[in-house]
Amino acid sequence: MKNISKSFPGVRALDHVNLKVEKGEVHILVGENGAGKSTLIKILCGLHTDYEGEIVIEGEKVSLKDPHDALKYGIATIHQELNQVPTMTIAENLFLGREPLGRGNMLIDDRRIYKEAKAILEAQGLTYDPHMLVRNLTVSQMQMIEIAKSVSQNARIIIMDEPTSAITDAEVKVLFQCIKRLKSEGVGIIYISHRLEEMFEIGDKVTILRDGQYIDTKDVKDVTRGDIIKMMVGRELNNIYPEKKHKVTDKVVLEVKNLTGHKRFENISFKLHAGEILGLAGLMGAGRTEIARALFGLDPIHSGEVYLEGKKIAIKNTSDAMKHGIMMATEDRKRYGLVLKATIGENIGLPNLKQFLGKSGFLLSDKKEREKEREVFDELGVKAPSMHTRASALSGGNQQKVVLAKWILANPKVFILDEPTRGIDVGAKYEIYKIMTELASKGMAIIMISSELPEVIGMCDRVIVMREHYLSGEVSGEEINQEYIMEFASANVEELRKANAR
Amino acid sequence: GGKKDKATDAAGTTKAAETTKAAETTKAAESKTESKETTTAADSGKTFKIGFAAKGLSDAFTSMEASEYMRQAKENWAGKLEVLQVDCEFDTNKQIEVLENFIAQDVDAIICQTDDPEAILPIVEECKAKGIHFINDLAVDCDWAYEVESDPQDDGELLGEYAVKWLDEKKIENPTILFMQGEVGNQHANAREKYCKEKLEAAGYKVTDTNTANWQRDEAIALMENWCQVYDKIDAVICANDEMSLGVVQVLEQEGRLDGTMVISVDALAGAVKSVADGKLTMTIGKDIVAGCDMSLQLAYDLCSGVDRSADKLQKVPKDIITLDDQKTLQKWIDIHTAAGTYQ
Amino acid sequence: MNKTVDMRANKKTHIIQTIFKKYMIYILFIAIFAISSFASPAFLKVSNLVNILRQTAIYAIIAFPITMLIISGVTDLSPGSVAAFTGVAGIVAYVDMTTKMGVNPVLAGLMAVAYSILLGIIIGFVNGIIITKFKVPAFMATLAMMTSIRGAALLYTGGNVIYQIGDIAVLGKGSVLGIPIPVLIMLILFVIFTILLKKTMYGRYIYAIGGNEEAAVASGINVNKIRMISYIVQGAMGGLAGILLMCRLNTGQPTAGEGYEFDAITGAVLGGTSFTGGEGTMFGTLVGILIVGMINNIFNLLSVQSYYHQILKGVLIVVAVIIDMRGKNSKVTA
Amino acid sequence: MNKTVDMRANKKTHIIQTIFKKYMIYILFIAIFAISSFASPAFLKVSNLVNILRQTAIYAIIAFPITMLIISGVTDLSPGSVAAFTGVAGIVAYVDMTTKMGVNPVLAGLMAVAYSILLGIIIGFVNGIIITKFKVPAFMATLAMMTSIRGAALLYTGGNVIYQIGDIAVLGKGSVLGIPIPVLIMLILFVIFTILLKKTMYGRYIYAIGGNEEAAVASGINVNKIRMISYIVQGAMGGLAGILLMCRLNTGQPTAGEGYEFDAITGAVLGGTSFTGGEGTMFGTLVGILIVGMINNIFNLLSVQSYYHQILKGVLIVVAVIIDMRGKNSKVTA
Ligand SMILES: Nc1ncnc2c1ncn2[C@@H]1O[C@H](COP(=O)(O)OP(=O)(O)OP(=O)(O)O)[C@@H](O)[C@H]1O
Ligand SMILES: Nc1ncnc2c1ncn2[C@@H]1O[C@H](COP(=O)(O)OP(=O)(O)OP(=O)(O)O)[C@@H](O)[C@H]1O
Ligand SMILES: [Mg+2]
Ligand SMILES: [Mg+2]
Repeated sequence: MKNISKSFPGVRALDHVNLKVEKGEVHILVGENGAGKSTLIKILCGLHTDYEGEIVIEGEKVSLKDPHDALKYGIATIHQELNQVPTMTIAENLFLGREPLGRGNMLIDDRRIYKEAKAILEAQGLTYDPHMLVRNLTVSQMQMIEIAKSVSQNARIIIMDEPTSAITDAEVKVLFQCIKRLKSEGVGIIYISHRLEEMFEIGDKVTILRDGQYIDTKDVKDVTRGDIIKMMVGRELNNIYPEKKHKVTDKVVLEVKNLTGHKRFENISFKLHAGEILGLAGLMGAGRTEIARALFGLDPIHSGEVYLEGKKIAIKNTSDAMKHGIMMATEDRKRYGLVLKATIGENIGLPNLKQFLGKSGFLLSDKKEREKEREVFDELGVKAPSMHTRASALSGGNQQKVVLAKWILANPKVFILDEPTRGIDVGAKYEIYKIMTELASKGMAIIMISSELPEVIGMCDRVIVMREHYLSGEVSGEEINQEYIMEFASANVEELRKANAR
Repeated sequence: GGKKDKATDAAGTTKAAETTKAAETTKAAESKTESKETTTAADSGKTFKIGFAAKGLSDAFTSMEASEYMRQAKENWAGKLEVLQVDCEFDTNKQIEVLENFIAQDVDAIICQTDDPEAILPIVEECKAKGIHFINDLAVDCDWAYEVESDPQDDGELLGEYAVKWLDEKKIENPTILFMQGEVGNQHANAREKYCKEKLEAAGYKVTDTNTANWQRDEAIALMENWCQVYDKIDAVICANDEMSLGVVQVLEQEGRLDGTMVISVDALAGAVKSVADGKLTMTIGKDIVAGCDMSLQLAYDLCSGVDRSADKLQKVPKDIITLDDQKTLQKWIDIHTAAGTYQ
Repeated sequence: MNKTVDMRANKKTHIIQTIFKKYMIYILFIAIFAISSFASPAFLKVSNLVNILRQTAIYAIIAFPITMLIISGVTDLSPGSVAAFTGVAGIVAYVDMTTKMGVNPVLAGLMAVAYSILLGIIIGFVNGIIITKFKVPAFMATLAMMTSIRGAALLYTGGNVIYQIGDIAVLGKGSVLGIPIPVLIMLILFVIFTILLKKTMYGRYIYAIGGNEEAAVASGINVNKIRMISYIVQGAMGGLAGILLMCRLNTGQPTAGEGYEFDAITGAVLGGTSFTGGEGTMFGTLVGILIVGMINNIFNLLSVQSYYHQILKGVLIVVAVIIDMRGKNSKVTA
Repeated sequence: MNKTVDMRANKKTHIIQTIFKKYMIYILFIAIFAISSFASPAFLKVSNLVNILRQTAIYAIIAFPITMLIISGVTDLSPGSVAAFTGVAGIVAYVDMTTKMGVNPVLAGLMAVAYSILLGIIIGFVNGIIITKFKVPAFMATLAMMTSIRGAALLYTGGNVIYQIGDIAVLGKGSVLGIPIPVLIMLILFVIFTILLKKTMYGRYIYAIGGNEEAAVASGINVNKIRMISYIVQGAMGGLAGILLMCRLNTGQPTAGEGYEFDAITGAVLGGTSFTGGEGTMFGTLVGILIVGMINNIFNLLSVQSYYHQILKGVLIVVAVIIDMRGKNSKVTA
């Protein structure tokens, strides 16, 4: 790809960017949120057609009209946003757009689809039934299907836009093995990730983008983590985690007793103090999100009690939870976090409208609204032309900041953050961590759910660990380290079940 | 073209056309056409603007009447009357809107195929205040309005009377009488049903089953098909309009049950007249729209030119009973439709 | 250098385009107004303009709440039938009160209006329950309600028309300070709905729900409650429109109001309310409704044959929506 | 221990529930069938059952393609009007060919059918263009088309009904091996549409687009092309339904077919086609259409007064959809 430029209304997303991928090479693409990585690969896979510059594949200059075209040239893509049809089966999804036809070239050969789908899944070490509806899969399972699909397309180039942001370590290993095999088969791979350590594990070359500008392409061997960050962010970043300014108090803000939800978690009890950052760790699918959703009123609670500042409370829906000061930034920001059509200001205001009511107590005051929204907008340093920019035009990191901003303005007593840094670049991560410690130092009680152990270790005062619907252990202070957490996270399920059945 | 010839024909025999016999009404109407010539002579030659609120142009009968108005206006009244035709789409509220718009346009007179006489009453009052002449086809409770009336009560009664006569003649034990309603809630549908049934009941007949096909032929076909399943013997089917009765005839014919069954209805559409001529439909009631339109337009012209017509506050449009037995009337209607180009 | 200039020019045309798109519907309104003025001398007369307002008032009263429903991502096909049922019931109540019970006409009138609105609220409540609790798609639920309530209206009067409705008809025919009462009511409602939509929490939630229902839930909004309120408001306005319609008709007609919902929806969409939800304004709806009203009016004034009228109306709607939609959204919507 | 058992039992009831939900509509069908058989002795007569099929055939012909549209996430409100226009045009063509040009009736009949279908295709094409190229919401585009094409049908005949349509009427009235021709055509189309939807790429893409349009695009599916085809197919079926309708009516009626789209949509939705897109089957639609047909039939046989008929029809639709929807989906849909 040579001299690629692309503008969105009001934004120059790419400005003369070059990218050259060779056979059998894993080319890493890095850059801050909004640097233009996804835009670049959307051009390469035929989703954006109005761009400047040229694309050359094996010496042939091509113009890609649509994704179908791109597939014809052997370009397969794993998109950042999951692209599955939930109402169709796994096999139907795997062959979508390239269904094999039976005799007469008229009718789809479904027998072949299911047979081959099984083989494709097995090749990736997946044991799902290809007849299963994708709707019933978890996010990480869907991601694995997406990977299996692109791998099975016999592509010359495979683009992977943050493929590991939603899968577990075990699955990452499977993926990396697969990448190595593809590499040996001469397939070129473009790999986008904010997890810089992955770059050193599988990358050959790395291209850095910053604010739509092409910075450089280097051999992975020749660079250090620090170099990359400097090129990405434009300045040095010495610390990964901010200093802990906050102090855990004795005041118990939230206490959960024997909480059981429908199917996903059982018999959960823990306490949360003012000024504390409590980590909730565990492998994917352990049921962490479900606990958080139940506390926030998104899912029903089956049994058990919740005490807030010593008083027993009932949470039937999200507005109940909000009234009590329990709030949550969900893990899927596009789906639950933002109204993409609405402006940044409107999104920030959404849970806080009561604060903007004027003297009448009925009508909203524009002035109040603008002032209060502006405050958090500035405080978090959202990078956007104005507060009137639509949320859909923001990059992932900035969207995440908007989500945080709206909850910060709502001033929760208990703030639950589910995967707050998923898909966030290193620079923005640091800022989010800083915001978290600041909030804690003001006495807020925070629960942080994260699948990235380093950040759990780096940020939390105390960590509780889940294993298959049960709480399997708790670590605090010096004990917070990888070994302990992993031990609890992979505890014996049978024993846990017995212990809880008592 | 054909109509014109007939008009001259009729002119020759005008003097004889004095009786109120239905068969003669066309000629009666044309006799007025002649008297029109005299009034025109006395007039300044001014063109009057007439608003014509057509009840609905998507129904065979009402649109037939509307096009008769426009045809006569063009052929007989060119230079004297300018008729603005607007469709009220069978919606009373639309009709009110249309009439309001006529008033805003300062028309000289309004001719209205009335949807609901009481609903337009305030408009008539307004016309009175503004001096806009108002001619309509149902009885409006206001002394300002002139009626060239075609009362649905008459239709209902004629249907009932004919049915009673037919049933009396046939002397059937416990006859199965089916009544197919028009769109329930509609003035004409309700009146036709009510007064027909009154006549039947007065004569001791009971309607076996009543249901609606909403004026529509497709619904009539389905309903009749279903009735055929329920009733092994069907003696009479009375329909609120021709569209439905034609559907009924079609089903009965297909089932081989048309012979000896009375099917009657209202409108005298071309298809219905043909069906009568073919011996299928037993009877249809024809409102003499040629005469009716002429009466209305003449009245409108006279009122606009200041002629005193206060004696004619209420004129009835003659109605014909069209059956195979009365060849003369039948031929008259075949002629009417042939002239209009709708008879095939 | 060259490039910067390019980009600036780009941005400028972009802004012009955006403004053009945003105000297109108003430009269209003015264009139709201007053309109509030339086409018919009667058009610009005050009495004719008042006519247009009077003729659109009832549609607007239905269209205001429907705008909110569409913004929040749902719809309602029942308002026309609801107006018929509630209107007839209100009229019957009025006639009974004044003739049989001897209630003072003014009081009886107020009570009749309240009764119609109350019935509308109950129907809206049932719609809301079916849609929020039983999760029946709004299109189907309200389509079924449209059928059922029409049947109920006919049943209520035994298929007959109610005559001699008495003095309550003044609500449809009377004027205050030269403004017809329905127009006055419509204008008041316009102000109320504008405030409701723009200045209250309820209105904000409407937008949020239409923009992203799940995100709205996750922001602590009780979506079902807001939807219930919306359907209840729609029902209430259906009731108000119903009694006004009957007063205008000077009779209680159980068959009245057919298809009014489509004209109301058309007005809302012409006015820029997005079928994908999350976008729309009351002012846009008012303008949209007036456009439909103007088109009907000028076609009447010019005595355009209704067949052409129908054909042109469809074409105009599509053209107006195309002009309004261009570039707004790139996804095909239902 | 206790808990594992619990969960298993839970799973079992869950499966039963799922099956129950999945086949609910068929259970409902059987229930209505059984009740009707008891309620009226005429119901079970072969001739009556043939009647039901004959009366539903035309609705089904419209409902099959509409099912595909709804699965793919859009809709069409114009088929009723399209049937009127194309049917009338086809009849006029037939009459002209046989009476004026002396074409052999069989040939003329085939040509008339082809002509109706062709006109339908053109209208479908226009719908498709408006929706895919100009991004007008399908509801609005087809609502406008419904209005315009109805006007065109009326204009075509000058508002008159075409009588004496000749032998082509056999298409509506005739039978082959005791099966009415419209029913035969419907059954053939049922097979074709089932194969189209389940066994061809086109059908697969219909599901994909309705399930997740963006995913479909990313998989290289030309969404606009598929949508265009769907609307063209809908138009073609509108044309076929139109000429069959006129043959059944034995006349060319420009006002015929009003509201047929709503019955077709109702049938599809009753049969489990999801308004959120991505789900539905032809068999379900057939069953849904037959349910509506049976209800109409039994109400006639029992001579239920039309008001009650309307009220009950609405209620039944809602109940059927509720039964069918329970637990299927938890989001409120438009
Ligand atoms: N549809 C769009 N409309 C307007 N602007 C857009 C659109 N998509 C992307 N942008 C803008 O283009 C720029 C590049 O976005 P892109 O999604 O390519 O970033 P990215 O590098 O993939 O970021 P992330 O790491 O968060 O995924 C951003 O400034 C973004 O705001
Ligand atoms: N839609 C669904 N249908 C059926 N089972 C589901 C669904 N979603 C999740 N599950 C199951 O529920 C459990 C918890 O799911 P989930 O992956 O969301 O857990 P989690 O602990 O929140 O993980 P993470 O936060 O890392 O995503 C898993 O066993 C998963 O298989
Ligand atoms: Mg990206
Ligand atoms: Mg989770």
